[in-house]
Formats: sequence, structure tokens, C-alpha cells
Amino acid sequence: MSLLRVENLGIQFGGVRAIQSLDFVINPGTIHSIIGPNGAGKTTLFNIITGIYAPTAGDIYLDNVPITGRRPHELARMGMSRTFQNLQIMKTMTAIENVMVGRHLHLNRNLLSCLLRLPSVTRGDRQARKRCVELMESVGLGAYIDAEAGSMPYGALKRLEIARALAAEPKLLLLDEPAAGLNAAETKEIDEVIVKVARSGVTVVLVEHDMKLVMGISDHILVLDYGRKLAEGTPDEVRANPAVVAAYLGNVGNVGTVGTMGTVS
Amino acid sequence: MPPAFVEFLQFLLSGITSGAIYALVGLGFALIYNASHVINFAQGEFVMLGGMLTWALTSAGLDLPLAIGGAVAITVLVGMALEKLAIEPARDANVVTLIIITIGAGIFLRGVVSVTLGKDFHPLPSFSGDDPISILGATIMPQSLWVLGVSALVVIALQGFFSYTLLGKSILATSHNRMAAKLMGINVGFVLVLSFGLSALLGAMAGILIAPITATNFEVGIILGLKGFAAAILGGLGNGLGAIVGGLTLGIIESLGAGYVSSDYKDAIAFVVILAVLFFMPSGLFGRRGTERV
Amino acid sequence: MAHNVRPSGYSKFAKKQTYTRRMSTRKSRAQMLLSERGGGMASLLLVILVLPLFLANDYHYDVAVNIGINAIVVVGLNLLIGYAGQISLGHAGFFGLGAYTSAVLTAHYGLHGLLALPIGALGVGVLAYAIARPVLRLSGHYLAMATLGVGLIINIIISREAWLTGGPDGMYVPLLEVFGTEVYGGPMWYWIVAATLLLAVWLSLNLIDSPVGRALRGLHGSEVAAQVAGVDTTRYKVMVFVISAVMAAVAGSLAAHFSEFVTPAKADFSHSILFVTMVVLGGMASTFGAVVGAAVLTLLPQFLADFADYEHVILGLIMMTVMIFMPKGLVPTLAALARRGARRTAR
Amino acid sequence: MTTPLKTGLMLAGLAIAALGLTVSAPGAARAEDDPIRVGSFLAVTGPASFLGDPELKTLEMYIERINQAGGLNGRMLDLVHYDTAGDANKARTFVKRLLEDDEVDVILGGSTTGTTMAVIPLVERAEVPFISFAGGVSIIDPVKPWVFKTPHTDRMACEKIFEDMRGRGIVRVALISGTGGFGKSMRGECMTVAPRFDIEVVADETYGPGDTDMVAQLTKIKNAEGVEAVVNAGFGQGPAIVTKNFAQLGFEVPLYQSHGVASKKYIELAGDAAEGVRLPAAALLVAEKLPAGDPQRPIVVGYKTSYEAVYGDGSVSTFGGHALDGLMLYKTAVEAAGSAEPAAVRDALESIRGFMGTAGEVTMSADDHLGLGLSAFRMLEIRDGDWTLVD
Repeated sequence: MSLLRVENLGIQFGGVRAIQSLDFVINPGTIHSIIGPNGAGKTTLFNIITGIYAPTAGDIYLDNVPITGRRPHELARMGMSRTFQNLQIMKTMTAIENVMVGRHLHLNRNLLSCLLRLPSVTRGDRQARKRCVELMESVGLGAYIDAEAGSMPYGALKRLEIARALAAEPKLLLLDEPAAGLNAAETKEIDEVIVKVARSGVTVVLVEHDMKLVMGISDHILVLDYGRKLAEGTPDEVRANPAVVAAYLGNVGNVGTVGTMGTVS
Repeated sequence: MPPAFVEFLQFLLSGITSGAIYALVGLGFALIYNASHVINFAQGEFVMLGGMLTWALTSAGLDLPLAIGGAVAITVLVGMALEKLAIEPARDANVVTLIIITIGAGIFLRGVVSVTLGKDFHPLPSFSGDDPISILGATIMPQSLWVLGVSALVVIALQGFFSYTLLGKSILATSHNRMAAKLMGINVGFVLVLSFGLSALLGAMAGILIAPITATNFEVGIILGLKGFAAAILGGLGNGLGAIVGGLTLGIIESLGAGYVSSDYKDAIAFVVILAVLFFMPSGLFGRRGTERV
Repeated sequence: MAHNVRPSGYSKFAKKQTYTRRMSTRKSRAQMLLSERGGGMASLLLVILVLPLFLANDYHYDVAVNIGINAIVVVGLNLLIGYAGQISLGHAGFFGLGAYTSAVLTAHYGLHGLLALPIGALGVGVLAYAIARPVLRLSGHYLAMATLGVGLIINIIISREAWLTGGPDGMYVPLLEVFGTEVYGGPMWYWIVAATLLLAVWLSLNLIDSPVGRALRGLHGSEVAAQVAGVDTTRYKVMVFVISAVMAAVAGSLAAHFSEFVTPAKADFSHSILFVTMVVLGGMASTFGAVVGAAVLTLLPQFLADFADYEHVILGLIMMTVMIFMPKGLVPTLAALARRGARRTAR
Repeated sequence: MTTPLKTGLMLAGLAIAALGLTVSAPGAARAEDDPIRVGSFLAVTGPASFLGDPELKTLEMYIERINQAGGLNGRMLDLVHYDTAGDANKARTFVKRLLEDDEVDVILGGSTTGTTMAVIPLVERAEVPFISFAGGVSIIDPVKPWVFKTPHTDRMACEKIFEDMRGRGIVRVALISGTGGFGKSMRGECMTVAPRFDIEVVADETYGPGDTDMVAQLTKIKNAEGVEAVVNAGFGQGPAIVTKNFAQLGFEVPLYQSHGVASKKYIELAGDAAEGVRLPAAALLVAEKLPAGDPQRPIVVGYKTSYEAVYGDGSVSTFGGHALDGLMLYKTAVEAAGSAEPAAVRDALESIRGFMGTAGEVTMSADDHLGLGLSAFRMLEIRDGDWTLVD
């Protein structure tokens, strides 16, 4: 059974069709990558799935429930979480507070309880903090627990986004270019985090330019070009698809060089 | 002409008279916002300075044209000094902090003028006499035509300035992306000082043009500033044409409201309309509908 | 404390960083949090208890009570502006509505003051809730304009409906009666307002350090990230808008009974600006900054009154200078300085 | 001690120090030859600044003059003034300061009715004589033991105007008033007294402070059925704009202004449009035109000459005159009482008979704390850019 199903999806900005008649399915427990050249509509697709943009056509189902047009916080409640390509860090807060915002839905959010600081609130906060510290350590942020988010380096902020998204304990996690702007060593570390997350049972959808990373960890790849599906399949199938090669390199070159596309931000 | 139509026309002309004033003040807000994304709450004080300084210089014996030139020049210097001394050092401060700085600047300027030039109201002579001009039975004062004419000229001149001159384009570039503008060799600091100077120039001109209609004193900028801000917002921030349309709309709503509904509530009616417009068009009439990139 | 199991790749990464705070900071952080709340509350309480020793007459009490009333408004407004990042240039409208509800209900309809106050607070709460949804869809300067408009409309209604409100010249308000005694005079009001302020500060501190508070600060930092984390940002903005409006209304009711007289100036635009200036000058996103901001800007005109004509020149200069050199506001800047000083002495 | 606590305490200390600074030395028992402390709170800035500004200038000028002449009962006068900007809340705090901190012997001022009304409970409780310069009739009606006032009331202004209209056979009038305290209050009074003069108010419009154009309201008035005269209640630059718009629309009926525009400034601002406008005002505006035998002449000519010698030709206004009257009433009362002791001064104020001031002849009593008759008002008309007496 599919976790996420997208049917005949389309969106228009003014006269520009950023996405058109797109269908695909994402199965639970897999790492699913979406690749394509710049402007292919990858981030737009993420924004539609997570409810930031409303599509102009088509339907999206999460666990067979139609979620088209639902707002982001409602989708979060249904188990969806994501990171952002353009970092969305709450810079005036500390790192752990950022992560604790991610845990919002698991805490006592009753206004009166919070105003009066009832024991249930403090207890919940204490447990959440403990859980978030563990989470940060697991993505390699153990050194930054109480750092001001605004003063952290770029690589750490990328992990912070992942930690915040994981704090919600999602069943579907969408990562938008988690490795962009990172060096090779850092990319490798992110790579390991993603694999670990997927192993823990979270379905991961990944937008990424780093082909090495994509080809290495993906179970399934969707290739977009000008808002349309160009190809789909396992890494090997995609690598062998002539249309993909053409889109990436024109008519020359071979599949091997796809991996050298490197990081295009 | 049927009397009802003449009455309507008279309301319209009355609205245009006030509206042109709001528009000119609103244009100053738009200009500074365009270059720096700062809302300058001391804009009304530029208006006040223009009028008060012209009065002071004429009463010191200068001819009106000379006095106008002097008043505009001094106001422009004040505007540039405001940018250089108060806005520039607080470059990285957030929006609300900058608003408070400009409010402080407004209080300061009002204080200085009240101490040096006194608190009295002063008139300026109308530029082309006080004989009303009749249009289809309704009347308008020649001075109002001056305000309208200058507003129109200013819009055209600004359009030309932003479209055809390097300086104008650098202001626009700075507005869109300060870092990129800097990298392209634009002297961003200078551009910002210049935009404040230009905006002070507009304010001063507004102040001089309207002084014959409303008279001027050290506090005349408070309400005009407020109305100008409303005009700029209604039209959509950062859009010169928007400020003009916003100002005229505001003036006409006020006057139609006073004429057909209730003069007691005409200001409230105007703000209800502004709220309603913002409800449907959160970026004003002509504002760019920005989508956040994430 | 035992480190949790870390993937092998990360130790190198962590070592590269020069950031000094390590795992041990967890405990000290907890202490600091405690002291920021506890310590702040303790010093506020101390000031409130000690201050009367310095208040020689009714005028001094008047200034102190005005500081307290303003501080209640500003603590609430700071939740909205400082923490949630939503500006309001119309809160004097809610303050004025609270004041006039108390005034009208007690003077014209003979209602008990202690009954009129919650009615005013509730009424303002409902009104704020009704307008918050459309208004808070706006952001930045558009939001500033919309809130300004709301405040102005309230002010205009108050000043026009003279049959009810006495119009621009204002109306008298009966004294507040508590347990059969009339509340009159500086000292009695001092303790009433002080207690209300302490309550407001306590509630504010509680809220900020809770899931709701983090959601508010989070939506300030990144609205879309907060939404994705499950925060219904519209609902939270509305919530904090209502809370701050209700606090303003309560302060307004107290102010009406305290001054025995209300005029529409309580609801006017310049009063709204004053409240926002208090928030920013004291320090945005600092509850104690709000109190300090209210104190400074209430006291300042009393000092500057001696400068007569130069009052406004100096006030304007002070506002500009403080904001230019301390853009984060008095309390956060001074706190940072003190922290730096403490770190230096520790070395 | 943890850092935040330290910071908190530091700020707390600052706060206490700041408040402590405002504490003046406790008032030692005052000797009989210490200065008499005259407290004053005026709207020197803000929308009513054209009231407060001349009022303060007059007080300063005449207190200095009294002191140079040897003071009051041999005691110097010491003026303590605070600017209210027209804000009632500020007025209250400053009056508390005057009463408690400065321990003044008398309070003069309150430029506006709102600021005056706000402080009445305070002075009544403190039992200090209080002479207001504001127009509202509610200040002295009903009478409050310690509260007096010098200007004619807005009710009297309406009566004077309607009286003049009756003489001209005018019945149907239109009102246009400012939305500020002055305009609103006078509008109310005119509505109340109109039936007594068989006057019918057929149109009622308002304009806001800072409005730049009142043509819409005047157009409505012009198109109202059978308007025979227009009355404008307001002060500041508003009435000047009304006057200009009135001329622009080519009205053929008379325009009446209120005593709120009683200074040369109005003629200067309204220009030629002011020709033919009538208003009720004190004789001060036509000082030199009073007949030689008029008992008020020396008072008003004296004040006009002194004020304009310092502040320029045409600068005198009836507003400054109200302040002068207040100060002189106090002087008279102190001299009569032989001391500045509040209760004695209050009683002396209440028994003042035939005092001649800029506003007219004042005769106080236990149930009249204004003491001016309608005859103290003169009906003026503007001709050739100057005031002329109508009657």
C-alpha cells in the first residue's frame, strides 16, 4: 500500500506551468529521491505536498486520505514533516528550542496550562528536552545543544533542520537538498543520518543534486524536467534511461558522468 | 447641470484637493521605502519643515521663490542628515526599532522648530490668487490645481528618473537586493542618503504647496504624516503610482463620506475602507504580491 | 553524564568545532533558566517592596502607579511584538475601550467596578478575537497600518458618541470599591497595581517558557517552519493578540478608576505609539525589558518637564540615541554587558 | 549570584535611584516672606498650543512685572509651570506634582475644558484655589467651592451669537464645528440654547483636527433648505480653512465664528475671506476702538500694548487675556485677604466685586464662580482686515 499518492498534479504561477500532470506513488519505509535540473519543479512539488502552495490541478493522498489543499500544520498532525532548502531557522532561539518547536504536537499546548505553568507542562517540557537532546546528539549536534541558533555554522544548521523535523516523529519526512553547500565529509555524514532515519521506519523523500548521495541511498528515484515526470525507477533503471542522460548532458556523455554533476545549489 | 450632480462634483473636487496633499506626502513614504525598506515616520516633519522654513525665510525678508529654494534645500539636508546620522548607524536593527528611531527624529524636529520658530500657525500666500475656479458649477481653488499639477509632474519625473537614469536605477537595484547592488559597484550608502534627500524634497514641496491652503505650524506634520502613510499603504508600498492613487482615493472617500454619510465619522469611514481593501488585497492596491521563497 | 551513542562519523565533526559549551551546560542552563524567571521575579518583587520607602507623597505614588499601569500593557504588548513578531500600533484603542467600559458601566449604569472590569476585559477580548483573524493575515507595515486603523476607529467612536462617553472633554469615573471601602489615594492603588503587574509578569514568563511560547517565538523566527512543525500559526497569532488586548483592557480599567477621569486621549494614536516605544526601548522579547521600558518612558517626561520648551528636543534625542546604540533595547543590551563582565571576572 | 539576578538588581537600583531623584526635600514650614508659589499647567504644545502658548507668555510677563513692583503683600511670586500638551492624564499627574511636590498656593490654568475637568477632584480634595482659563460651562456649573474660571463660557458665546442673529431676523442656521473638545462642547451648548432664541438648527456638520478641506461639509450646508446663517465653533487653523472654503463656495449668508478664533492670527490665516465674518469676543481685540470713557479701556489697552511690545504687532489674543485676568483676580484676592492662605484667598475670590479684566467686569458670588455677564462679550465684525465693534 502506498504512503503518499500523487495524481495528475499541476500548478500554475501566472502563465507558467511549474508542475503538470504528475503522477507518482511513494511506498512506506523507502528512501525516495526526486532529481532534476534546476527549475524542474522539485521544491515547488515539496511545497505543494506539504501544503504551502495549493495545486491548481490534481490530488494528493496520504495513507489514502485526500490531503489536497490542507494547510501545513494539519499535514504535520497527519505525520508529515520537512526541511527547507533555504534554511528556515528560528535564529533568536537556541538550537534545542528550535528542535523543541518541532516537538510541538507532542506537548501540552493548552493555553491555560501554559499560562499557569501547570506541572503537566513543566514535566512535558523536561521530557521533551531530554528527547530532543538525544535527537540532536544522534544527528551530530551534541556540541550545540544550547547554542544560539543564529551563531551556528551552516553545516550544523542543516542538521538542525533535520533534527527539528525528526522531533515531530513523522512517518513521512521530506528533505529539500540536505547536502547542498556541504563539503564531501559533511555530505557523507548527512548520508549516514538519512539512512539511519529510514531504517528507523520513517519514509524519506529527498530532493538532492548530489548524484553520488542520491544513487547511493535511494530505493526509488523520480526524475523531473520542466515540471513533468521524465523517468522513474530504481537508481540503476534511472541511470540507464536515455531520456535522463539527454536531459542532463545533452546527447553526449554517458551515465557515469551523471554522478559528477556535483553539488549545484 | 442637475444639482445632485453639481453637489457630487463638488465633493469630488474637495476630495481631490485633500487627496492630492495626501498623495504628495505618501509619495515621500514610498520613495524611502523603495530604497531602504524603512517607513519614515518623520516624513510629516519634512512637510512641516518645508512650510515653516519658507514662512521663516520670507518673514526674514527673502522673496518667495528664494525662500522656497532655501527651505527645500535645508529640508533636503535635514533628510540626508537623518539617514546618515540616525538610520545608517542602525542599519541592522529590525523594522520596529527603525520606526521608533524615525518617530524620535520626528519629535526632535518638532521640538527644534517649536523652540526656534515658535508655535504659531502661519499662512503662505497662494501662488495664483484666491479666486475660485468654476467647473460645471462646482468650484476649486487655484492652489489645489498647483498641488495636483505638481503631484503629476513629480510622478512623471520620478518615473523618468527611475527608468532612464543610472542613479534612479541604482536606487531600484539597492531596493531589490542590497548585497547584489553593492557587488555591482553601486555606492549603497550614497544611494540611501540620496533617497532620503529626495524624499525630504518631496515632503518640503508638499509642505510649501499646501501651506497656502491649510497654514502651517510645528505640529502640522503629525496628521499629514499619518494620512500620507495611509495613502502609501493603501496604494501598495514602494509604488509611486500607488501612493498617488492611494492618496486621491483616501481624500475622495473622506469627502464623499462627509458629504453622503456623516462628517463626524468620515475619518473612521476612510479607515474602514482601508481595512477592507487590505483584507482583500494584503499588499494594497498596487503592491507586489510577494510569495515567500522557501 | 553518559553520552548517548553517536554515529562514528560525528565525533570528528564535533571536535572540529571550537564551541565551548558541552554536555555539562545542560545543568547550568537549567539553573540559568530558573534564575531568569526566579531572579527576575525576585528583583521585581524587591523593587516593588522597597519603592514605597522612597515615595514621599501622592505625586510620587501617582508616577509609580502610572508606571505600573503602563507596564501591564507593555508586558502584554511585548508578547505580541517582541515574542510573536506581530506589530500593533493600535493597542491604546483596547486600553481606551477597557477604560471606557469601566467608566460607562459604573458611572451611567451603576455597575460595581469589580464587575465592570472583567466585562471590559471580556468585551475587548471578543472584539480583538473578531478582528484578529483578518488583520493578522497582514504582515509588516500593512499590519502596522491595519492595527493603527483599528485603534483610530475605536478612538473616533469614543470621542464622537458624547451622550455615552462625554466626548472629547471626557467623563468622570466613580471610585473603585473593594470590600465596601473606596479605593482612593496613592498607597492603596500602588499595591493593587503592583499585584496586577506581578501577576502579568508571572503569566508572561510562564507563557514564554512553554510549548505555546516556543510556538510564538518560532513563528516569529520562521512562520513556515513553525507551520510545518504543526503550529497553527494563525491561531497562535490570534491567541497572543487577544491576550495582549485583554491585558491592555484590564490596565485601562484600572487607569480609569485610578484617575477618576477618562478622555479619548487614552485611546489615541500617540498613546499607542508610546506603548510600542516602551516595548522597543526596554527591549523586545524581554518581559523585564517591558517593565523597564514602561518605567523609563513614564519617568522621562517628569524629568524633562523642567526643561520646558526643550522637553521634546531632548526626548527625541534620547529615543534616537538609545535605539541607535542599543537597537536591542535597554535590558537585553545591559544584560549582555553584565554577562560579558561576569565572564571576564570569572576568567 | 547568578547573572540575570545581578542585572535585575542593577536595573532595580537604577529604577529606585531614578524615582528617588524626583523626591524633593520635604517642605519645611514656610516662612511668611518666602515666595508665593503659583502653579500652572497649560497646553503649551499639542493641538491647543495657541491657547497655552500666549497664556504662559502672559503669566511669565506679568509675574515678573509684579515681582519688580515689590511682589504681592511683600512676597515674591514664583511660577511653576508644566506643559500638558492638552492631555488630561498628564494634567492630573502634573497637578498632583504642583500640589504635593511643589506645594503651590494657587493653581492657574488648564487651557482646555478636558484638562480642567480632570483635575477638579484633586484641587477640591487638596483645598487649593484654582482658576481655570478654559471655556466649558461645566467647569463652574454646578459651582465647586475651589474652582473659578475667567473666560466667557461657550454657552454665552452661543447666546451672544443668537442674540445678534435675532436682531438681524435670522431664524434658520447651520452649525459646523470641530470635533475637538471646544467645538463639541460649544455645539452642544448652541443646540441647547437655540430654542430660547427661536433659532432652528437645520444643518449640523463637523470636521476633524488637521483636516485640510471642509468644502464637502459646507456644500452640504449650502444645499440644505433655507439656511440663513452659518455658525462655526472651533479653534486653531480649522476655522480659517472653513472661512476660506466658505468664500470659495460663494455663500451669500453671514458667517459667525466663535470666541475660539479671537486673535489677529485668524484674520491673517483666513485673509480676504474673513471680511464680514462676525464673532463674539472680549473687548481686548478692539482695545483702541473703545470709547475713551469705557472703564475697560485702560486695562485692555495696557495689556495689548505690553504684550505686543514683546511679541509683535497683532500678537495679542483673548486667550492670553484670560491668563492675565486669572493672575490679577488672584492678586486682588490675596491683597484683599491680606495673606496667601488658601481658604482666605478662596473666600476673597468669591467676594470679588466689580473687578475689571480683559474679559469684562467680574462680580463673583457663592453661586457664580465666573462673574461675567453677557454684556462683557462684544459682537465684532471683520472689516478691512481688522476688528470693528458691531454695537
